[in-house]
Amino acid sequence: MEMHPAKRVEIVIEAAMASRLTDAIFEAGVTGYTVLPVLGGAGRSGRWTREGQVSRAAGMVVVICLVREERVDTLLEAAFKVVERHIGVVSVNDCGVMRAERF
Amino acid sequence: MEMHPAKRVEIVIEAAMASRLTDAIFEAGVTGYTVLPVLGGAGRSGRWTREGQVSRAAGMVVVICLVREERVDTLLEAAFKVVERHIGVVSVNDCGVMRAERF
Amino acid sequence: MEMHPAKRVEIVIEAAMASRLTDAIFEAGVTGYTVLPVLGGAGRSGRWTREGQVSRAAGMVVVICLVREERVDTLLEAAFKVVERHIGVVSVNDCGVMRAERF
Amino acid sequence: MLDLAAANLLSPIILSFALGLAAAFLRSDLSIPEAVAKGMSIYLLFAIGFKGGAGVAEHGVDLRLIGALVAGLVLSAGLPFIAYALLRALSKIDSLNAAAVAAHYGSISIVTFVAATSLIDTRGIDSEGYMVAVAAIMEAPAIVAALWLVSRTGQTSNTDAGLWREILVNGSIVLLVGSFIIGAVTGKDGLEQISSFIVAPFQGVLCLFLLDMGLVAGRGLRESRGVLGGGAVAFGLLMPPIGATCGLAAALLLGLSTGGTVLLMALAASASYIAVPAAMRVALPEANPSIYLTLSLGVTFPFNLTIGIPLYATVAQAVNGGG
Amino acid sequence: MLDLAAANLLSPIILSFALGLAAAFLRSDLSIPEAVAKGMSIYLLFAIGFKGGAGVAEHGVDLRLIGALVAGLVLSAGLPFIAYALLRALSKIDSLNAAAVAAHYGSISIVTFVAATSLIDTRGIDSEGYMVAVAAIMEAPAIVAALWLVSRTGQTSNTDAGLWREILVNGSIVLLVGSFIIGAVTGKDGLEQISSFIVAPFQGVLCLFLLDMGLVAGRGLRESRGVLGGGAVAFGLLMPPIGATCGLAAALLLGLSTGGTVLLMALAASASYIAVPAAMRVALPEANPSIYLTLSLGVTFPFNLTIGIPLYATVAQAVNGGG
Amino acid sequence: MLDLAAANLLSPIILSFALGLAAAFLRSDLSIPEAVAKGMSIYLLFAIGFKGGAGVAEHGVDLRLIGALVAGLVLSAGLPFIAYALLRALSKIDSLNAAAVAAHYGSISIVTFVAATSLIDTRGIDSEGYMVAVAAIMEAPAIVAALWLVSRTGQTSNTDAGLWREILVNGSIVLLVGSFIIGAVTGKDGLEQISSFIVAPFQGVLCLFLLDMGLVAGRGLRESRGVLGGGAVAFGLLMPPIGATCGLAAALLLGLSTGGTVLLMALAASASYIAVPAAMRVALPEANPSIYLTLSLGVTFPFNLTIGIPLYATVAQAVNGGG
Ligand SMILES: Nc1ncnc2c1ncn2[C@@H]1O[C@H](COP(=O)(O)O)[C@@H](O)[C@H]1O
Ligand SMILES: Nc1ncnc2c1ncn2[C@@H]1O[C@H](COP(=O)(O)O)[C@@H](O)[C@H]1O
Ligand SMILES: Nc1ncnc2c1ncn2[C@@H]1O[C@H](COP(=O)(O)O)[C@@H](O)[C@H]1O
Ligand code: NA
Ligand code: NA
Ligand code: NA
Repeated sequence: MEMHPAKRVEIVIEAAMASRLTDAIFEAGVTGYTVLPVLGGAGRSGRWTREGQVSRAAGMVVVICLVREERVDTLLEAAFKVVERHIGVVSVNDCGVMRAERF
Repeated sequence: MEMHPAKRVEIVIEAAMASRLTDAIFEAGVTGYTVLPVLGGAGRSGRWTREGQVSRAAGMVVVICLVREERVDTLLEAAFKVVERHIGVVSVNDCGVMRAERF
Repeated sequence: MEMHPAKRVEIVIEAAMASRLTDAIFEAGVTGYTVLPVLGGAGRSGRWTREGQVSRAAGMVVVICLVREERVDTLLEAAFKVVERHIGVVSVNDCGVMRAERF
Repeated sequence: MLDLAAANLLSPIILSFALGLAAAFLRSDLSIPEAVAKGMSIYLLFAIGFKGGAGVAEHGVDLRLIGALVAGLVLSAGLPFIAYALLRALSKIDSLNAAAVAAHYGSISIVTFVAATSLIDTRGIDSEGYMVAVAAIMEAPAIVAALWLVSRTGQTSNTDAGLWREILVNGSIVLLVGSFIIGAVTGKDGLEQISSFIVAPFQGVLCLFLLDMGLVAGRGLRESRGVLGGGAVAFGLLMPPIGATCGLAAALLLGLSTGGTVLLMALAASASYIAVPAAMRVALPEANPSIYLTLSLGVTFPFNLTIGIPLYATVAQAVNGGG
Repeated sequence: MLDLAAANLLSPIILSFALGLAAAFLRSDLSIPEAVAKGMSIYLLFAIGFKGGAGVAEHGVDLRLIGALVAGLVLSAGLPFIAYALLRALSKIDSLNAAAVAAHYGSISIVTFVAATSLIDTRGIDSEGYMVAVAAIMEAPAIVAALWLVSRTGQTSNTDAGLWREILVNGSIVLLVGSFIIGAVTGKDGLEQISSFIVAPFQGVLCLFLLDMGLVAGRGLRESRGVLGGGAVAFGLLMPPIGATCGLAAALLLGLSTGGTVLLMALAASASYIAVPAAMRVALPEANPSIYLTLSLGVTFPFNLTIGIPLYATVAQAVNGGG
Repeated sequence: MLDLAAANLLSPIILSFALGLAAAFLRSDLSIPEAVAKGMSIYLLFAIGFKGGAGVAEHGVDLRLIGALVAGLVLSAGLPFIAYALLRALSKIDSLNAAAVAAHYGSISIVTFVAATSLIDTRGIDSEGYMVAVAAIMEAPAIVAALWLVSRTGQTSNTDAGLWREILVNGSIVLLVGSFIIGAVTGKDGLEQISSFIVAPFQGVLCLFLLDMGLVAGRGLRESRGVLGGGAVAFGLLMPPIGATCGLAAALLLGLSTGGTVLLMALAASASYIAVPAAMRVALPEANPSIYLTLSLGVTFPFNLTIGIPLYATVAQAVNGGG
C-alpha cells in the first residue's frame, strides 16, 4: 500500500471556539477535518469534566486535520490566530496518508 | 521504560461501515482496535455534524489500530478494500508501544 | 510557525481506572492531559461496546498527554504502574507543539 | 376544510417543526443531543408499536391483516419504479442516484406515520391497529427493488449477507414489530399499566422530536443549497400524492377503515430518512447522500406533514363517505 | 412566614439541589450524562415558554407587555454597571474579570425563573404569561454593557459578527421565544394536547435538573476553592437583593401583578450561567471562568433558590397588599 | 398460581426484556444510547428512593428498620461465603474468579428490586418503605467479604483509600439514599408534587430500561459463549433461591410484612451488575469480567425476573398466610 507523507495536526480547543477554528483552517486551504468530543481534561487552567454540563462554556473538542506538508505552515498560522488568546494545545506529527489526491 | 516500535493506524470511516472495517482488520490478523465517536467533520463531501441525528447514515467514527510494523501492510490492504468506495481517510504514523507481546 | 519537539502519549484505559491514571501522571509532573470517550473496541479480552451500558465497569477512555521529551520516561513509569495489572494499551509518538512554555 | 387545514398547520406539532427549521435558518446553535434524539425515536417507536398491538388485541384480527401486509409489500417494492421513472423524467439526476432516491420513496418514514396517527386521533377517526405491522413490512422491500434497478443499469452495489441482515433486523423494524407483539399479547391490561408513559406524554415528545427534525432538515437544506434543481424539488412534491393515490387504491381494494386508509396513504406517500439512507451508504456508496436526504427530509417530509396528511385524510373521508 | 420559608427549603426541588451539592462534596461519582442534562434543559425551556405563551393567549396582551420588555432591557443593560462598581468596591478582582462577572448579573438564569414560577404556583399567585418574553429579552443586553465597560478600561474584546449572532440567536433564546410563540398561537387547545407532557411531569424533571445543577455547582466549588475571596462572596450574596430591588421598582412602575413582580425580581436578581459564560469565553478569553462561574452558579444561584425567591415573593406580596 | 406466573411472564416489563434479548440474538443494531440508559437508571433510582421515603413518612418508622438494616448488612456480608463455596463446588472456576462472582451475589441488583416492587404492587401487597434503605446498605458489604476471601487465598487485591470511597459513595447508593431522605422529609406533599413524574410513567420507563438490559445481557451472552460451563450456569440458577431462602429467614425473624419479605428475598437473591463489577475492575483486575457479568446479568437476572420473583412472592404469601 503506498502511503504519501503528510502532517497530522491535532488541536484541543474550547467548544465555543471550534467553529471559528474550522472556518479559519478552511480559509487556509485545508480540505478537511474531523472533530472529536472530549470528556474532560486538565491544564494550566485547572481540571474540568463535561459531565452534567449544559453550557458550551465549559467544554473542549479535538480537531484533527490531515494536510500535505507544504500546507501545514499556513494551517498552523491560521489556527494560531484563533487559539492565541485561548486555552488549548496544538500538536503536529508526521504521518502517511492513503489517497493523497484528497489532501 | 522500554518501548517497542509499532505503527498507529487511524481510520475515519462512516459509522455504517465500521463493523465491516473491524471485521476486515480482524481477519487481517490485527489483535485489537479502539473506536472513538466523532462529533462532526468536513471533507470533499461537505460538512456534517452529529447533533440531533437519529440515523447511522450521517455519522462517522475513528478506528485506531496499533500494529507491529510487519503487519501494517496487511492491515492497510484489508482496510483499503473496505474504505475504497467510501468517504473517509486513513493515516499511519510511527509510534512506540509498551507491552509489545500484546500486538 | 515554530514548533517544539515533544512526545504524545496515548493511553487506552478502563474508565474505572481513569482517575487513578490522571492522578498518577499529575504526580509525575505532567502539566495537562485530555480525556476522550471511547465507543468500543477489541483486544485480548474480547470485543465490547458502550451502547446501552450503565456501569462504568465496561467502558474505556483514551487519555492523551503531550509532554516534553525529558519528562516522558517519568510519565510512562507512572502510567505503567497504573495500567500494569489492567487491560489497555499505551503508545507514544514524536510530535511538535506550539507554545512550548506550557508543557 | 380550510379550517381543518389551518388547525393542522397551527398545531403544536407542526409549529415545533417550523421552529426547528427557523432556528436552523437563523443559524442558531439550538440543538438536541444525538442521544436524546435517539431516545425520543425509541420512545415513539415503542409507543406506536405497543398501541397498535393493543388495538389488535382489543378489536381482533381479520383476514384483511394479511391483505394489508401484502399490499404494503407490493407498494414498497413497486413505488420505487414509479419514483425512478418520474425522477429521471423530471430531473437530470443520474441513474445511480435516482435509484437511491427511489429506495427512499418506496420505503416509509415512521414519523410521518405517527403524525398521521395523531391527526386522525384529533379528528376522532379510528384505524386498524395492525397498520403498524404494515409500516414495518414496508421498510425493506423498496431497497431490494432499488438495488435491482441499479443492477439493471449495469452498475454494482455492495451487497453482502451482512447488509440484508442489517436491513431486515434494523433497530426500528425490530422495535416496532417487537412492541407491536408485546402490545398484542398484553392487550388492554398492558396498555393500562403503561399508558401514562406511552399515551399521555406522546404528543409532547412528538413536538420535541419534530423540533429536532426541523433542525436537522433545516441544516441539511442550508448545507446542500444548489444540490437539488427545480425538477428534483418538483419530484419531491409530486411523488407523495402519487404514492398516496396508490395507497388509496390498495386501501379501497382491501376495504380498510377510513383511518386505515389515511395511514396507508401516508405510508405510501412518505420517504424514509433513517433506515434506507444507512443502507444506501453501505450498498451504493457512490450515490450522493445530499440528494436523497435533502429530498426525503427537506422536501417530502415537510410537505407531508403540513399539506399531505390533512389532504389524504380529507380525501379518505370523502371516498369512504365518512365524517 | 417562617413556615413558608421552611416549606420552601424542604421542597423536593431544593432538597434535590442539596443532594447534588452533597454528592459533589462527598466526591461521589454520581453524575448526569451531558446529553440528559441538555435534554432536560430543552424540556424546561420548551415547557416554560409554551405555558407562558398559552397564558398570553388566554388572558390577552396589554400595553404593559411592551413596558415590561423595555424594563427588562433596561435592567439587563443597567445592572452590569451596578454589579461592576460593587464588585470592584468589595474585592480585588481586576477590571476585566469584574466586567465579565457584571455581564452575568445583568443577564438572567432561566432555572431561577423556573424555580420562582414554581414557588408562586405553589402559593397560588398568578402571573403574566409574557414574563417569559421578558426573560428572553434580558439575556443579551448585559453582554453589550459589559463589553462597553471593558473597552472603556482600554482593554480589547474579541467581538466579531459571529459573536453577536451567537448571542442573539443562542439556543435558549430561540427555544424560549419560539415555544412562547407556539403557546400563544395554539393557546388553550395546544396546551391541553401536550399538558401531560409539559405540565404534569414538570416539577419532577425540575428536581432532577436541580440535582444536576447541585452536582455541577458542588464540583465547581470544590475545584475552585480559594478563587473567591470574602469580598467576592459578599458580592454574590448582596447583588441579588440589589437586583431584585431594581426589579421591584420597575414592576411597581409598570403595575405588574404580584406574580409578575416576583418573576421580574427573580430575573433581575439572577445571574446567567449558560449563555453568558459561553459568550465570555469567546469575547473575553483572558477572564477567568472560575471566578464568574463560581459566583454565578456556586454562590448566587443557591442563594436565590433557597432564600432569595421566597424573600422576593414575600416582599412582593407585602408591597402589593396581596395574600 | 399458574395464572399468576403466566400473568407475570406476559407483563410488558418481562416481554420488553425478552424483546431486548431477541434483538441481541438476531444481531439487530437496536440499541439505547448510553446516556439515555444512564438517564433512565437515574430516574428509576430517584423514583424508587423517593417513594420509599414517602412511604416511611406516611407509615412511620419502627424499630424493625434497624433490624432490617442489620439483616441486610449480614446477608450482604454472609452470602458471598455461601456463593463462593457453592461455585467452587459446582465448577472449575478458580478462587480469584469465584471470589469476584461471590461479591456480586452478596450485593444486590436494584432493577430486580424494582421489578419485585412492581410485582407486589400489581398483586396489591404492601411493603415497608424503608426496604429501599436496606437495598442501599446491601450494596457494599459483599465486596469487603469477597476481598477478604481473596486475601485468605494468598492473592492480592488493589485496594486503596479511593476504592473504599468509590464503593461507599458510589452514584447509585448516594442517589438512592438521598432521594429516600428527600421522600421521607417532604412526605405525602412532596410525593403529590412530583407523582406525575415518578409514579405515573414509572412502569413505562421500566419497560424501556429492561429492553436495554435485555439488549446488553443478550450481547454479553453472545460475546461470551463458552465462558461458562454447565456448573457455573447451575450456580447462577441455584444461588438465587438459596439467597432468597436466607432473606426469607431474616424476614421471618424480623416479622416483616409480606411485601417486605418478598423484597428482602429478592434483594438477597439478586446479583449486582453495576456497582460491584466496577469495583472488581479496580480491585481484582485479573478476574475475568465475562464470568461475573455473564452470570449476574445473563443468568441470574433473567431467572429472578421471570421465575424467581413470582416464586418468592408466592412463598412469602404462603408463609405469611397472606392472599
Ligand atoms: N499537556 C497536555 N496534554 C494534553 N492535553 C492538554 C495538555 N495541556 C492542556 N491540555 C488540554 O487543553 C485544555 C486547556 O489547557 P490549558 O490551556 O493548559 O488550561 C486542557 O483542559 C486539556 O484538555
Ligand atoms: N484532511 C482531513 N483531515 C481530517 N479529517 C478529514 C480530512 N478529510 C476528510 N476527513 C474526515 O473524513 C470525512 C469524509 O471525508 P471526505 O471523504 O473527504 O468527504 C470528513 O467528514 C472528515 O471527518
Ligand atoms: N492493537 C490495539 N490497537 C488499538 N487499541 C487496542 C489494541 N489492543 C487493545 N486496544 C484497546 O484496549 C482495550 C483493551 O485491550 P486488551 O487489554 O487487549 O483487552 C481494547 O478494548 C481496545 O479498546
Ligand atoms: Na413511501
Ligand atoms: Na440578573
Ligand atoms: Na444478593
